[in-house]
Amino acid sequence: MELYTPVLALALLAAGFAVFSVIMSAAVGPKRYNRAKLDSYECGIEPTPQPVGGGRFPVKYYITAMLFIVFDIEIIFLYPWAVHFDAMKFFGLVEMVVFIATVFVAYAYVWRRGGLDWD
Amino acid sequence: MNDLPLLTILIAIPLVGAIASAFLPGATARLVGLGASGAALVWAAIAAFSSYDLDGGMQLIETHSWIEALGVHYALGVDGLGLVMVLLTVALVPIVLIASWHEADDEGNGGSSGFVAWVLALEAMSLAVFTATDVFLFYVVFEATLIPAYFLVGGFGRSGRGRAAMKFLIYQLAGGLVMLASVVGLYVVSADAGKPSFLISDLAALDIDPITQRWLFVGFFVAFAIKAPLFPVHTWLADTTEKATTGTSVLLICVLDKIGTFGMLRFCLGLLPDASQWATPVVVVLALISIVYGALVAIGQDDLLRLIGLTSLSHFGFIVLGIFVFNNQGISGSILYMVNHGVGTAALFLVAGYLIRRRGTASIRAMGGGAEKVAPVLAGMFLIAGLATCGLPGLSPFVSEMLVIIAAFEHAWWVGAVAVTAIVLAAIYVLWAYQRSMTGPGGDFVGVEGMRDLDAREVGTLAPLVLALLLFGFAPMPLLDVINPHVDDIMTSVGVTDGAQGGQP
Amino acid sequence: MSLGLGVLAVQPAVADDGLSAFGQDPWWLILIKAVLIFLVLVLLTLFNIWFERRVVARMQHRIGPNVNGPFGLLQSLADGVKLALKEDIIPKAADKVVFLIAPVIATIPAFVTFAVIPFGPEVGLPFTDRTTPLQLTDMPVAVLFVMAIASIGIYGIVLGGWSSGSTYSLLGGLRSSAQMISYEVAMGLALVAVFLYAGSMSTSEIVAAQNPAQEYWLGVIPIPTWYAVILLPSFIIYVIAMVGETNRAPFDLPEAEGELVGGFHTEYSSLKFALFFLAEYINMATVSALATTLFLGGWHAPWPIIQVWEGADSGYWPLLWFFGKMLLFIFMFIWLRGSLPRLRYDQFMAFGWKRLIPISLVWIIAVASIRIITLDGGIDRTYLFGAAGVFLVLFVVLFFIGDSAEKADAEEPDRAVETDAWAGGFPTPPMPTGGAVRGAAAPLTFPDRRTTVPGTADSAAFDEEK
Amino acid sequence: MTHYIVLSAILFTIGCVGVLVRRNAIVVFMCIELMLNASNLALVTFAKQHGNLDGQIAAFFVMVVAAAEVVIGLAIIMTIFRTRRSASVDDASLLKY
Amino acid sequence: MTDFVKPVIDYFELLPLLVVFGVACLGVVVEAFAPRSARYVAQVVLALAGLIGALVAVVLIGQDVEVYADGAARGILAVGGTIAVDGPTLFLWGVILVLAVAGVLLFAERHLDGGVSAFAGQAAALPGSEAEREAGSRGLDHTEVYPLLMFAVFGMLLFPAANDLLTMFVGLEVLSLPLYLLCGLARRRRLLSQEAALKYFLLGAFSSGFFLYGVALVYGYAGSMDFTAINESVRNDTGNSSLLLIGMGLLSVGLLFKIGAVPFQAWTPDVYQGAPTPVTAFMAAGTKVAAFGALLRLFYVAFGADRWSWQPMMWIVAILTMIVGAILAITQNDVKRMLAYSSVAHTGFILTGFLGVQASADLAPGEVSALQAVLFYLATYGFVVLGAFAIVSLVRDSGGEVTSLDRWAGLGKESPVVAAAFAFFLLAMAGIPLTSGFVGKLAVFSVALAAGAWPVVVVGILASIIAAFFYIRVIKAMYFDEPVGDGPSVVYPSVLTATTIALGAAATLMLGIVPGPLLDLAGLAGQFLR
Repeated sequence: MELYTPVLALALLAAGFAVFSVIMSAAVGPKRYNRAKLDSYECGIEPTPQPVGGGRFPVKYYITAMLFIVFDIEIIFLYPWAVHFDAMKFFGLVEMVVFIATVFVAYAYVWRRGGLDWD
Repeated sequence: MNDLPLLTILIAIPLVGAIASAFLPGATARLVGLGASGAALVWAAIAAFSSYDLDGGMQLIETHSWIEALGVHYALGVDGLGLVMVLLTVALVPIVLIASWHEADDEGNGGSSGFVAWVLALEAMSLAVFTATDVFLFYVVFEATLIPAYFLVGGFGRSGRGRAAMKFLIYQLAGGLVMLASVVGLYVVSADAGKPSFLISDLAALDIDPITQRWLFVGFFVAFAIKAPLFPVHTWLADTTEKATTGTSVLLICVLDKIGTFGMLRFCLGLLPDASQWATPVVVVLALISIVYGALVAIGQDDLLRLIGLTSLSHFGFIVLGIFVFNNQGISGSILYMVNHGVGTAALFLVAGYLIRRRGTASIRAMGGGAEKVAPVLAGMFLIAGLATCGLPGLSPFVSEMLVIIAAFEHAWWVGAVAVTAIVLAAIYVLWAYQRSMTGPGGDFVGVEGMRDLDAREVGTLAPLVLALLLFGFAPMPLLDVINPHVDDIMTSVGVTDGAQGGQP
Repeated sequence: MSLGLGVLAVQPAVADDGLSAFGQDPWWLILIKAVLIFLVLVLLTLFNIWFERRVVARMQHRIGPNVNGPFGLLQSLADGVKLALKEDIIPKAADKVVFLIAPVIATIPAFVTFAVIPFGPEVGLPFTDRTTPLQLTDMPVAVLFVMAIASIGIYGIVLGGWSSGSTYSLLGGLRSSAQMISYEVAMGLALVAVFLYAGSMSTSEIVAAQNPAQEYWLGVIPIPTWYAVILLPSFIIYVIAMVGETNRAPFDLPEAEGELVGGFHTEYSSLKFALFFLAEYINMATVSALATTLFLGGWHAPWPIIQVWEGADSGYWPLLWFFGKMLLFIFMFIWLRGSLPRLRYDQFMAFGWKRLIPISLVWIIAVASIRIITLDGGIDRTYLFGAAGVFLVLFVVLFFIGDSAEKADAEEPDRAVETDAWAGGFPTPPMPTGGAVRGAAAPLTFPDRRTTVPGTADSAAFDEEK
Repeated sequence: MTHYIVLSAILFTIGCVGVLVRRNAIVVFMCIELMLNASNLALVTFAKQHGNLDGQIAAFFVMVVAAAEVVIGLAIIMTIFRTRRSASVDDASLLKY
Repeated sequence: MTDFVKPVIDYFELLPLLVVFGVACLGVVVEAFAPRSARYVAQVVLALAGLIGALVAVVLIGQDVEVYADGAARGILAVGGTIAVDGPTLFLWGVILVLAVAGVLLFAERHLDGGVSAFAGQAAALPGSEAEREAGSRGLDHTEVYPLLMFAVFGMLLFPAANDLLTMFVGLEVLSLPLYLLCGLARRRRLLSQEAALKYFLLGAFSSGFFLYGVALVYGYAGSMDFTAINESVRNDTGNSSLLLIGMGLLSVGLLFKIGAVPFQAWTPDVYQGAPTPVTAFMAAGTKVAAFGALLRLFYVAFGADRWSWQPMMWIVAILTMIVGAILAITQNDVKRMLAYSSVAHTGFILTGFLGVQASADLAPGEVSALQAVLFYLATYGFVVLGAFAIVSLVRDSGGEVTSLDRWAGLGKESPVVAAAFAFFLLAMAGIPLTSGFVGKLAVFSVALAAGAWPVVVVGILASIIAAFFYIRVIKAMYFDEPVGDGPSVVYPSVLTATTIALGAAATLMLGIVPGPLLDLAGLAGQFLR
């Protein structure tokens, strides 16, 4: 655990700084608000009304998120494998090739189905 | 001849006939069906006369392992009880087929070929039930009879039959499932004893402790009581007979319901004697209620078919009473009663069926009488069958009824006394029904098929039945010879001997 | 001064003892280190901003900021103060709480990741007899830690974009998150090869593993040991991914001024905006520091120096090498910004998903195979370099054959368009490719069976079509 | 050690209650993920306690499974959402007894 | 750091798993690279070939397994004890693979709906939108369903074979996840289908969360995931027994959910109704078999020594399941829902068998063991339910399948063969003799009774009676009721569905008349390998 204590120290320091900055900016800056200032910025025209919760956005982003999750997990498995690769030698290689090939199948499918195209 | 699997062939004949007729056009199917049932009759007669030995005990035995993992055998055999039931079955089916010759012509559900096929299937299953000597096999065919019966009731007959069929099947299935518990229980008991088996002979050898016996008994008895039927689980009976064709009713009441009483003898008394004696008081009371209640309700019926159905309730009360009073007269009387009731009620149903077909209604009140003059043969047959039902001396039911009543008195005077009242009530419902439907000035017979007398085919179906009624009324000995050895076997197994040797009329 | 510190230096940290050197510091030392790192990062950011402006200005034949302080070094500080004095606006449409928290969330991880970056070997502290590594802490999963914490930073951006309640912000936030996660995959895959060779995920051990006793070919040419050389593809992928990860040009799509005004921070002003800015520059420093650590031998002196100067790897000198290498990367960032135009978003995503990832996967398998061969002995490293060269060529080829292959990849056109114009016995005019033209007359349709809703009455029509 | 277990139990309970009381499919889904992660915490803690790695390995697998679940769950919720423009589980009520 | 020991992977014994998985991956590749027109045929052939190949492998393995303790158990523990390829596993594998073959046949059916399959042309297209119409009119088809099915089959194979908690969890998820998706892919009534998928998914994920926490707690108790080791701990009563009890409870939540036992049955009717009928058929059959396999192994092998802790709970669950399933089935007016509740009731019956005697020491020679009875029941039930749902897919009107019971009236006249087959399956479910359902029921009741669970058996009998009512109601509607309106029409299927129905009917009849061989096979499977 001692290995993580310094991280905490640094994090607290950073957090202190960030919070301080946020408070400072509120406290120090001038306050001359008007309605136009408080509107969302939209190049000077009347802002488009926003639905609650930020509205909807393209499905593409979801697909990217899903793909990311899949690949990130794959990486999670690659790391311990890589670290201990020297111990596993050929067995490790074969197993990982199988693993990567399996993921590659899904990857190829997504690619062919246009899952990677951003339009 | 003894090397042949006689009973298997006997079961196979109607089964093959059923399958064949299912795929044939109506007219051909009828002929094939009649041929098959006739063949079964002949085959049964040959088998009985050539190979059955009057000494009693299980005969014509066939045993093959069926499901080894469960200790199930395909085992057939007949004893005195089984034989008479088999003969009754094979005798009634051709009669029913002839009687219902045109019955199913205009119906859906496969028409005549469907009807014939189901009837033959029912025959095959019933024969299997009466010959099974393995509990599992018995149970299988016991339940299997329901399917043809269900389609017979639901497929042919008066409107509202679908509901009636469903009621019928639910009742019967419920009973069957309750019995399943006991069947499984028997198996477990035998497994605990070290030899899991379903063979009746193996099971009879078991020494089951009384408490278990009682539980198993309840299971079997409930199923058989529903089948029989016995008060208070009889309510399917009247609905079914009302809606079904009379041919179907004959098969149901005269053959199928006998399985109930047959089962009581075979399983309740045969396998669970202690529990049977334990249950006697309750069963006797139930039987008495059935006798009286059935008769009383029958009196109040307007529907002829319902009336006949309810008389059967009364009669089954007699049969059960005979079985559970535990003496030789009672039991042999009961077995005899099973045969006689089969013959008598069959005749009554068929006659009633002819009458209803002519009048276009089953309501006694709507018939308005008068048929006596137009159709004397019909009326006569009705009268004979009716009187047989109420136990007129000289007709066969009288013998069996007397045997049971004597046995009842022997058991306890009040039991006999209550049973006797049924004779009076029976006279009321038969004669009153006859009076209202046949005698009197008569109305106009317009708008119906036409009130005419019985034709040759119809008389042909009734004649053998009436003859049998008369024959067994005066000379029941041939039957008793077959029955009595079996009765002795049962009494020995139950462990009650009253010394008396068979029932003498 | 620096020479004196060098005298005070004790033995350089020995790598084999694993992480035993860490976790020994007393609380005050931890505090000092933390504060130092904090200060360094803040100062580095100020410096980097100035550096960027100057360099870009030079590239564009301008001078850049040169008024405040020597060479205009204090320009960034002045900007910071100016920002602090600006009006703090929270838009009406914003989700107030999240809007305030977002910059904080973006900032903290940026600082924290530096906790595991090794700046130098174990050194003696002045005025005490205590030794301590020039690194706040280390752990067996240090690199994973960096990636994990860095991902938290993404939340800051996404939440900032979302909570602003403005279309531009939202799109910017989404884009940045999509882009960061896309390139994180490539980055993660690039690191696998490093771990495979180093046999560890601890930063200090990776640094140690890159600097074994030097060997030579023919006694003269040094055999390279830095992973930037022996794992060149990984290095290249990492560098590309790191630019994508930090939202820097040419991958600065989330804040693309031309389309999104300012991206996720459009609505931010005052110090909150400064925090985002700070976070971005620290992240830049972080990925540079990580690249240095993982691929350029960390704080070790570059090759020729150690030959001529034995003490270059001891004492506080490594700080110099470390920051030097790091600034190299920073310069590269600036250089890229100065020279490359911004990518289109679809190009950018396609590059990440369709090029970097498959190449990384293939490369990992190749690396593993090579490793097996070397471990089982018998193969000289010469061959290894040959193989690396082949892969490099392959990499380049793959890089350029992209488009033609991509066309073939597209789903084959749906058959309804070109099939059976005469189905059913009467002609159906084909639709103009690309659909009806806007403003043109409505396309001609015939009320034939094929245009009705399928499945109800026209199953017969289907049969014909089959 | 016990603290971690207690924490994981609390997290699990929060997730569980969340599933039962929340009506938004996404939130329900997040609560389920919370349950999975609570399990992960417990697994890792027990691994530490027993001194073997089974629990940690299990945590890895759980992450994979959770990821797969996220992918599939999001896909399903998305389709429903796109159809009905609402992610409330109460609105999905075509299937009744 | 401990030295790395290369695990022994018994490739031969795992062949069925590997084949199915390989084919699933290959299916994805086909999906990615084959032209659209070729996909359907390629996928179907591939899936069938893979399943049959796996089936052959199962048979080969079955002939060549090690036998322990005089045939009491056989097989090996593969991959370092994580997968048990023993008698029961092989039996279940065989059953699942056969059911899966039938499932593929149903999936491949394109004759019923005017030349397209039962699956949505384009799942991503909004229901009722132009895109959907277009997808429909172009005859698009999701051939992804075959790889998904194969992945589900892979999970089903892994689930009952898992010999440690982690593998079991993975199997559970691999089996569930594709099914969640498949449920949402119906071509007709998309909204219903999507809703079913959502419900199934949310509840399924919820229950797997419970399962997982149970895994964690039991691991905390025993310090190992391995069933044998857990059994050892339970036997020696080391560790904190409250952890064990809670863990056991949570694990059973997950498993009982999958088998659809009360009180975790709520998803069953919705999902069965909403899912495309081929999926329902496959799922109802396969999932139940696999999940019961896992339940048996977990409780017999890992918690066998602690029988007295879980037995009362299972008694109650079995009783409730039977009663609730039977009673709610009566109130249904939709054939699919009715079958769903009936499947709940059947779960109860199988659980009854699960409560039976297992230890071979307590069995008379030749007596049926609980495992044997349950395995047999599962096999028979799988075929029945598959056939029944296959028939449901045939009865249609212009709007797709007709599942409302009223509309089934008069089916016996419209199509006697189909009605007869359906009636036959219903009778088998009701447990009428001469069908496999009867033998199964007899077997489970007898083992439960032998174990002294007579109250459960009594309830079982009662539930059977109630259940008989609604089965017969359907038969009555088909044969004796007058059709409403113009009535349903039966679309005669291609050879694919016909084969499935015939297979189901033949199996049901054969197992009803000569159940001996299969019972012997189940008996031969012996005990679980510990």
